[in-house]
Amino acid sequence: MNPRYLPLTATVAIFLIAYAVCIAQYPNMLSTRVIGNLLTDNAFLGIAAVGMTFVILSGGIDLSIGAVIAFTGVFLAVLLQATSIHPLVAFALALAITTAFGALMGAIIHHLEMPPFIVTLAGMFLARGMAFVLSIDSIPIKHPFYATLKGFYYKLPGGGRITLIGGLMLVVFAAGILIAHRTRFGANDYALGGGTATARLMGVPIAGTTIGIYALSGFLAGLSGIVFSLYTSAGYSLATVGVELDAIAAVVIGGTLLTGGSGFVAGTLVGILIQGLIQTYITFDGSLSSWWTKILIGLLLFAFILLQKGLIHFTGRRRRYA
Amino acid sequence: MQPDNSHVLSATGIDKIFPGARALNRVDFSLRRGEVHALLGENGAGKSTLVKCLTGAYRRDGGRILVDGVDADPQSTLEAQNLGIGTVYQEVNLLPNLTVAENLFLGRQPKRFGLVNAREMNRRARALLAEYELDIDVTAELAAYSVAVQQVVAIARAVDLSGKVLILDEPTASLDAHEVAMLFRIVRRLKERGLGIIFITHFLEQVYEISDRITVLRNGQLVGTRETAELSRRELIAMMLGRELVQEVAAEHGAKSEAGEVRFRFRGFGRKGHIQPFDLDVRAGEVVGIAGLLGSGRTETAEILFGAERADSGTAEADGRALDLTSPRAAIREKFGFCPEDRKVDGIIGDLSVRENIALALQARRGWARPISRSEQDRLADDYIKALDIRTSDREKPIKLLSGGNQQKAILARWLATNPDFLILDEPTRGIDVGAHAEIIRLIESLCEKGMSLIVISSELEELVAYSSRVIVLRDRAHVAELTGGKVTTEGIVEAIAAGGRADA
Amino acid sequence: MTSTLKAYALRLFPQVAALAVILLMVSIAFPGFFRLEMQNGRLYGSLIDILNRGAPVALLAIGMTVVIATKGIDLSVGAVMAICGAVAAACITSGYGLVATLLVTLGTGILCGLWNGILVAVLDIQPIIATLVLMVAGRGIAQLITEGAILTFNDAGLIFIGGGSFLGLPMPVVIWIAFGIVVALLVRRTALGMLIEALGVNRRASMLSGVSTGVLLIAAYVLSGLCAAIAGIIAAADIRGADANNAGLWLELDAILAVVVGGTSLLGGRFSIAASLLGALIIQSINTGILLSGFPPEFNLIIKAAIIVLILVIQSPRAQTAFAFLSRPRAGEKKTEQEAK
Amino acid sequence: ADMTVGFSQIGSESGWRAAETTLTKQQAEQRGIDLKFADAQQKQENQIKALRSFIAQGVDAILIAPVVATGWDEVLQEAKDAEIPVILLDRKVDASDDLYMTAVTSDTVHEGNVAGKWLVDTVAGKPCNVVELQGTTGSSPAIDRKKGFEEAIAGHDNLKIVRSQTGDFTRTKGKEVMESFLKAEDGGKNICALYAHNDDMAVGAIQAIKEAGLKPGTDILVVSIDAVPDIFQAMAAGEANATVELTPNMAGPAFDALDAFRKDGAAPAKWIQTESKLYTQADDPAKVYEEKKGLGY
Ligand SMILES: Nc1ncnc2c1ncn2[C@@H]1O[C@H](COP(=O)(O)OP(=O)(O)OP(=O)(O)O)[C@@H](O)[C@H]1O
Ligand SMILES: Nc1ncnc2c1ncn2[C@@H]1O[C@H](COP(=O)(O)OP(=O)(O)OP(=O)(O)O)[C@@H](O)[C@H]1O
Ligand SMILES: [Mg+2]
Ligand SMILES: [Mg+2]
Repeated sequence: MNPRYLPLTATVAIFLIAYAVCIAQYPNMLSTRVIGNLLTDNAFLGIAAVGMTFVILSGGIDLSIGAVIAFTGVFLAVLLQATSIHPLVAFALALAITTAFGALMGAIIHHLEMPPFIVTLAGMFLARGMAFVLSIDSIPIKHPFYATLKGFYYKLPGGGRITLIGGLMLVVFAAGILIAHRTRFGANDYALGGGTATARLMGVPIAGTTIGIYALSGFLAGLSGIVFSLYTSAGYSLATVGVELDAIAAVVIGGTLLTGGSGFVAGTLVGILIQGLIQTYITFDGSLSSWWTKILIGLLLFAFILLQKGLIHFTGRRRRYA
Repeated sequence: MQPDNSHVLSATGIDKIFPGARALNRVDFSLRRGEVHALLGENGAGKSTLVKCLTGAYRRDGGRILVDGVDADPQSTLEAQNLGIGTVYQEVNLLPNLTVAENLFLGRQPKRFGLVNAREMNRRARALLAEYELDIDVTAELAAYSVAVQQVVAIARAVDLSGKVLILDEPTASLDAHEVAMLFRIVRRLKERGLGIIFITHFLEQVYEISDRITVLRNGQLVGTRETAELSRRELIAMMLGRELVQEVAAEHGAKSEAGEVRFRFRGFGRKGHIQPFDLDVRAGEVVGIAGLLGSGRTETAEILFGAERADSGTAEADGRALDLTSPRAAIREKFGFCPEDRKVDGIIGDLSVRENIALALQARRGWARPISRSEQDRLADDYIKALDIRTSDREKPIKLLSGGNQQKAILARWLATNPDFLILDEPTRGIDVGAHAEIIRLIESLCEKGMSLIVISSELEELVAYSSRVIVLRDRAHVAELTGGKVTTEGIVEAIAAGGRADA
Repeated sequence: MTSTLKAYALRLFPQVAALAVILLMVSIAFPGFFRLEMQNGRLYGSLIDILNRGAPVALLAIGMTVVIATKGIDLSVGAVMAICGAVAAACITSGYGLVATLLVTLGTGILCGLWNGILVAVLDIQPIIATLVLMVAGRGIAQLITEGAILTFNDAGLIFIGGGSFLGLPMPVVIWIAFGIVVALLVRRTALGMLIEALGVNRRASMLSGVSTGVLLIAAYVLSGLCAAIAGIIAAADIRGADANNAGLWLELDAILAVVVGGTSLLGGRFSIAASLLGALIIQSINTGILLSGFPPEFNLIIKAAIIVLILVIQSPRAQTAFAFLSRPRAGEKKTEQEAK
Repeated sequence: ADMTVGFSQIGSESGWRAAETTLTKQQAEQRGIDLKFADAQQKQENQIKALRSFIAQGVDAILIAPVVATGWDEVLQEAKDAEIPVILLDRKVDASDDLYMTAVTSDTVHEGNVAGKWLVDTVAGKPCNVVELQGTTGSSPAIDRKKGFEEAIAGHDNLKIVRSQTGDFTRTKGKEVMESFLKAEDGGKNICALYAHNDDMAVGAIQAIKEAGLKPGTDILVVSIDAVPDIFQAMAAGEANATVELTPNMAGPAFDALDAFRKDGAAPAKWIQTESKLYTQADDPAKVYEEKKGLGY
């Protein structure tokens, strides 16, 4: 097997082993409900994490996504409450704004040569602040179209459902995989992660790619915000605090190097599922106090990383320093 | 200069100013169709800078560029590529994290239904590399291959990109004779097709073998452009250095002191998957050369001797005392030094100043609690900048801003500053100009006289022959022959390498 | 010597300028801003508040600077603050003396740093994810100690660390300034600074040059843990209780921001502790300024974001070169021409 | 255990909530209920996930302390479809009331109202500048407690809110913000009363007032909400004036309702309101402190 796929394979293997262990303890976890929930409940996180994967592959980071998701939700709620425009139009508007927002951050990062960490941190403050300014209340969305959208789902035998948003996440992942590995934009993304200076000398359009990457992340954060607003039928400025860290963790657990240039979009999906599994397991257990919950999540995170390292190490991946 | 139709590329009055240094001063340069034009000069003369200005990698501060007689102003390498200019930059070894095929076709991947057609891309990549007799897995990451393979890939990419002009900035530095011959065959073929080729190197033999015209730069200024056939070596060197070189290197031979006692003794030293166990004796005051083809395990030998890779078999002793070579730090404590081959990755600390780069190893050996005082560091840096003629405007300049050859000299200075007993040099003269080349060889000899033991790895056999008292020949990651005394000749080495047939591609 | 001093001044100029501009802006919005008076033997005023409230971030920024210089990052500092605050409160309420309490608490911080350091240096886990483990689990550990409640204490000695004063300055201010000076001297008067910078720029090349990269990496995280421990003690002493839920919450981001505003690159290498401390003061000035200005809290984040972006834009390499270009036209060129002759 | 109940708690962001968790666990234990506890770490998405997991596990009933009012329709509908009764604790939701069995909450607007009324009565017409320490921006208790307080002082022109900032419900921020209020209002001489959205912020602010050389409770009146033990200590020392109780025992009434429902199918009222009791210095704060100390605050 090509050693490039080793981290990915290791991650998938770990997920399957972990799931098997969970089922051994709680047979109920095999139900289609749990699987359906895993997709539905993590849909917004997964979609945002696809954007994060592209950003991290390029050697950057995007801390703004949690705030952008919240902003999108509040924006939609306020818009649908105050005007009578159709949600689809509102969606398009929201996506346009978040994409532009991402592109703006990308432009600042590229043209002012500022570190992504800080630019997107400021972006996070700004997006969350804008959400506050729009409304500090949580606003329900009562538009009938939302109900229609929620009515679309595929019922699995055993009571589980593949919902619209769960399906959308899978579609986004498929599109993400295609973009990453089957387009020039994707190749340029990896190239940036390998080294900006070298990529520039090799003729990669740095400016366009950087801006494109953050715009994509902004777009997907916006999409994730739409999904989140469907998920909760509301907009709330305090929602999804810290989601960026969950997304980063999913990306890294999925085998992508935070230094950029190496990893897979598909890995992120597994990373998301692993995190979802940890949470489901903890809820099924249901005996942990608040603090033990945190400690256990930390320990499981550590165990997964360690296991991944171990698997990769023992299957012998010799890599020259680059 | 008038635009001339026979010139595929011409540049007039190119200026480039860096903060604190003027790298190019009104340089004129022109390239004819179907010629190989050598661009020569000392380290830091401005060759790479000129290339980068021509290809839009740097924004020039003045001057005009014409491609096919038409004003062109490439703002980026991408635009230069679109103009038909393919370039192999010095140091830039492509993107290690992409596959070989992706590196070759980045930005121009074959598409099908709007998507990249990976199968087609890999097929073409294999076909392309076959021309260079390189049969490697093109779907593996580039980082998995040695510097030399990476260099060949970079060349293949640039050649494939160049419709009109091919620029090669020290492409042969990490290639051995076989690869160089192959590269030249390809260059000749391109030349027949009417391409203009700019060729930068410090190997004068290669210049005379392949080039039609020569342009020499010195201190960022144009010294002159001449027909190769009309320019003698002596004159050329004088043009480059601005003075006569006292003696030419390869001429002298035999100044090697017949060394004394065996000082360092390695028995059954090796590591699985890297290099087969070998025995090695090194006397005080001798140079042991290591020769072999690419990938034959020369660098592995060096790394294992220095503890950069831990040996899993064998013993090492000095003067009968067992040595601890389990890590570079341990090796340095035993007064070992190692000047690595890949200076960008293993050598320079890019953002730190020349001074700090020179003082680093010495400081590391003394430990953090005993800092080398600033004045002492300044003195150290100044001494070596002078002794090795490191061209830098200032010892506080970040080393990454130095020209390639001068970086190499600074790394050498780092190790000389630690005054080691046993020094391993992996391709020490790579990318170093004739003047400095002679200096370094003289330096190696004087180090020997002081009783230091050296291991030198080099692809330049003449050079190896010039200073080695013995040469170890490697093949397929094993030490296969040891040449001593009168057998230390270029022919002898080539014969020993060839003895088992060519190892691999 | 004067030339190094000059280089130093030049290095800190953007931060000092930014701080001055912000203080000026705040004083326009709130005229009494610069007023200082003595009260109960200690200085009292908004400027002192900035120094005092900035203490935790300033302390965290000291450790964070060194970690970032090694090309790492430490997300766990906020959680470590919570742990150490909890440990201090637990120790003092269960009857240990002040000295024992402090030693145990600092030891805890060091232990946390050691854990991070080993994950990064020995197990070779990416710093952001290695420290994420402790960031998530650490707050749980802190809550385990306090059982989710605020553990209050009344020990005068411990409270003095948060609320006492020394030479007219609040103790936290004295502590962070003193600690900053100690660490700055430690790294600059020994070779540590240079070795850390080398490690951060090129770990492999440093290793091949004999730098003990592993030990240095661990030491950097240990220092960061120690800083977090001190910050944790101060935060707890300030409110006379350990609030495991909120102590140090999101402060890691402020600390990183302080380091970056201080001009240290997140890509490792060159660092300046003094500049990071100025960065911490800049951030605290923004916070205090917002509180004094009387805007509704909905606007806090937007104001903060706008000011930070402004500062960073001014500090960005592009703006700097433009600035340098404007301020000394062609000076560099003449000099090199002379050199060439 | 004959009954399994899932409990989705918001998190453990404050002592009050820790007490609520402790009491819920105690109550469950006393009644022999197998309690499945899930901490959502302040995230609605985690609560929804927890609810779905409870449904997938097939628990007998669900308790939830919702982090926010909106966004529960779908998951509550799922619970209803699975015939699992849901009881809301401590906060209400913005959903049709046939989606849950009952809500055991206090009225947070009313709490603010009680605090405001107390202040109105106490200053008795004298002019008084009030500073307000808000809870976390956007959180529903912060919004409601602000609203209730403003309603209570409306029409009393002698009372004026001169400064209002968020203290994030924490002691540290409460202290920091109060420090700047004091600086901004002439060293505190302009301030006659402090209204804090929770006791923790009030405790922090009290320290700030003392450090500024003023007497909390006398120079500046302090009124806050929650009635956690520490504020009673301050009241006993004369440093705080009043607090409005928010009982952490929401689970008791909830389990009572559940038992009644399971025994004879009696549907409880849709809203079981807990008392918002006002405590002042007259209520023997030292004794209340002793009572409350052991409850896991
Ligand atoms: N980015 C930069 N900033 C400042 N100075 C630079 C920069 N790049 C190059 N220089 C300086 O410009 C001069 C010319 O460098 P250049 O790389 O062109 O030399 P070169 O002729 O290619 O040498 P070599 O043979 O060693 O590769 C050197 O003195 C170098 O220090
Ligand atoms: N032509 C080739 N095809 C495939 N792999 C190669 C080739 N040449 C070298 N390699 C690989 O590159 C790695 C580097 O080998 P090593 O660095 O020991 O070579 P070397 O003898 O030092 O050559 P160099 O002249 O590049 O220093 C080896 O693992 C080898 O397998
Ligand atoms: Mg060069
Ligand atoms: Mg080699």
